[in-house]
Amino acid sequence: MRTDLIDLRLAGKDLACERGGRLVFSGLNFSVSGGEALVVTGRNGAGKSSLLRLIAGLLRKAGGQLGITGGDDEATVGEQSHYLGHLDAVKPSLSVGENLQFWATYLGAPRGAPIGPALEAVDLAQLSDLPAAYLSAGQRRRLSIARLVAVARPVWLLDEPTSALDSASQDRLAELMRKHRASGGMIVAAAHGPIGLDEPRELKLGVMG
Amino acid sequence: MTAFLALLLRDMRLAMRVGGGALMGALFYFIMVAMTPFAVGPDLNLLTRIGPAMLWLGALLASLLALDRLFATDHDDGSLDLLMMGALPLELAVAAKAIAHWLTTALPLIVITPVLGLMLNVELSAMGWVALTLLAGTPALTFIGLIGAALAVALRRGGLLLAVLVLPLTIPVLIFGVAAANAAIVGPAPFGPPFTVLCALSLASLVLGPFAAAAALRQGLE
Amino acid sequence: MMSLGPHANFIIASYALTALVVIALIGWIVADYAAQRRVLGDLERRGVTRRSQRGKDNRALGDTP
Amino acid sequence: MAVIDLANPTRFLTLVDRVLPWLAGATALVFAYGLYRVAGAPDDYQQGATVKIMFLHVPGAWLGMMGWGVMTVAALGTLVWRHPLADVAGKAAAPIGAAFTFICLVTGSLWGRPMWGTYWVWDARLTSVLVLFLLYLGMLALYWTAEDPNRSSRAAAILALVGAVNIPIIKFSVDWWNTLHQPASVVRMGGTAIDTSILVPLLIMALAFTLLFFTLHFAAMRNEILRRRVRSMRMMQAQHA
Repeated sequence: MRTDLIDLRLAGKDLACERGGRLVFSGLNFSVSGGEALVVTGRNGAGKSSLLRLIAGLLRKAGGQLGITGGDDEATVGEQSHYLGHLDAVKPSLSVGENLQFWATYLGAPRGAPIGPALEAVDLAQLSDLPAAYLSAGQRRRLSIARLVAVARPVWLLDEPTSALDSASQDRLAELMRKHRASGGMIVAAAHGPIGLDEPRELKLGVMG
Repeated sequence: MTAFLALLLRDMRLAMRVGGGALMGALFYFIMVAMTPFAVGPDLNLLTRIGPAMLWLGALLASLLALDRLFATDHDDGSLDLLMMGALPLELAVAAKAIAHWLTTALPLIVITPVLGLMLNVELSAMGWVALTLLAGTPALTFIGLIGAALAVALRRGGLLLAVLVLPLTIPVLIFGVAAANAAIVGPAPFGPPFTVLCALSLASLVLGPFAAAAALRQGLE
Repeated sequence: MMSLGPHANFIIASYALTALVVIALIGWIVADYAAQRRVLGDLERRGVTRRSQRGKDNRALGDTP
Repeated sequence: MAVIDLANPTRFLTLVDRVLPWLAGATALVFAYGLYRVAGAPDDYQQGATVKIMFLHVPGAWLGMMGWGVMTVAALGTLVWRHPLADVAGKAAAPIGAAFTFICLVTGSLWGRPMWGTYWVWDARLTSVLVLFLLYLGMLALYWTAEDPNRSSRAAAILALVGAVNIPIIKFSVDWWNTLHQPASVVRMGGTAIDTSILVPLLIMALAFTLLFFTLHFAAMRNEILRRRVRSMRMMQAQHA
């Protein structure tokens, strides 16, 4: 258990986001502490994905402050977060294992840490040698999720994480999220329906404008 | 540093697997140079005179056109997002990709240069010198082209835009590259000065390219 | 021993290079064959079958009630 | 009956397994005899002993062209009859044809050095072979770019047919271009009438090369069938994981 992460707090204050000259949202406040989950809801175009990308550092904020306290002071919020977007970042010509190994190394898994357990966690262990080109959409998604397990980062940013997953895989994801929170991690997820989180807090976008 | 190496090796592996672009640059270069005599005629004396220039032009176009997809594929499948979220500074990540690209695209091109030299009636010993100028000059092409590749992704446009943006920037490399090659083959000007400038251009773009490319990618965030 | 004249080097080089190309080609084909066989064996050991085989098995089962 | 049997890749594999050793043996025998006859062949009055290079160069050119011919027939098989083995045959022929074309180019260049004083002259015949080689490289690049045989087979078939239609046009253009810039008369490749003392070894070598081509082609087809089998098995593996 990484109880030291319990003191973590991810907070945004007065955040604004602009895309293509259009103000998506402004004056947005939120905060998540270690062990908590925040589900971002709202109609299409309300800025759910934009908020996640903004937290990940993949979108410049048009105003406000965003910060993480209690973690690694040297690292940016993005460097302490996992981002699971609509795209899986899987290279078809690399094998399943090679794909995961690369992201594990690149995103900062401890040197020499095996990827087997992470593949096991998403039930892809026996496909480790298979080129990723053969994977179905759901399997690619699972390979993408394995990344979150292989590298420990306190914040998980999940954009519609259950899309393309069958019910067994959804259950597995719910279990992984539960473990992550139990060890003090945080989850910010964008979703239209329930994604298997216990007692999430909700942030509704697109109501103040 | 492990992240840098991991990215470098991944990109090289991708280039060499099926569907990768390794050797495609060398192939383009070969075809491009082989077409020259059809345009200017098979007169061997003429070919000897323009040989280094044709080789350099071919190398220039081959290494730039091959750069087109350098960031685009990573952008399209979401990898670029994750590359930005690593602890490795984006400048270094970009440099790793460029080095991998140079190793898989430009290096094969330099290796086949002596063969092409034979076809343009340039002496084998002289070809060594031309290959040397390419070895010194192509890093500049790759790292300048890197900026164009990043801009192309930021602007969501590919193809010829890259060449249009970048070709004018490569003029100094072309000038000193061909000058050094010609000095080595026909003289009478000394080989040293243009070759030194060429090396300096490569070193400068080695530093400048990743910073400009990373800045372009950050600008393109959306 | 036959005499190859003043250009013996070029003649020998021609035959040597041709032999080299042919040997490389044979080597590639043999290595490729071994590699495919290895992967096939590996997959079969894991119990993976092809669709056509599966179809045959099903048919066999259907034919003998 | 036999043709229908061959359409089945599994039957084809057993056929290849049975035929390949014989074919390889025949190739080796004919090569040995051919090389023996080549050693005994007289020098050319103009080229001297370098005529011995012709015994490699000319069959290389023939087989290079035949390789494209095989690919053309295979392309028709793919597009018109949708024969399951046609694309396999076409794909297997490409690298082999390219290799023979390469042999033709290299030996031509080595022949040119003593004859012309330079490794490469933009001679009409040699240049045509070079263009053929470039076409082969394009074909290999196409196969290299798309792994999925369903996607690459028709594209490759169309490229093979376009190439086959274009080769005579290219040949004509290159000849015309060459006469336009006719350099001072030099020894032309294979230009003079051939004496039987040279023609017979040449034909034997051509036969040896042809046998070699088909041996390699059959083996490469077998590899390709196995590769596709691996592919479909991997697809099943992913599906049932």
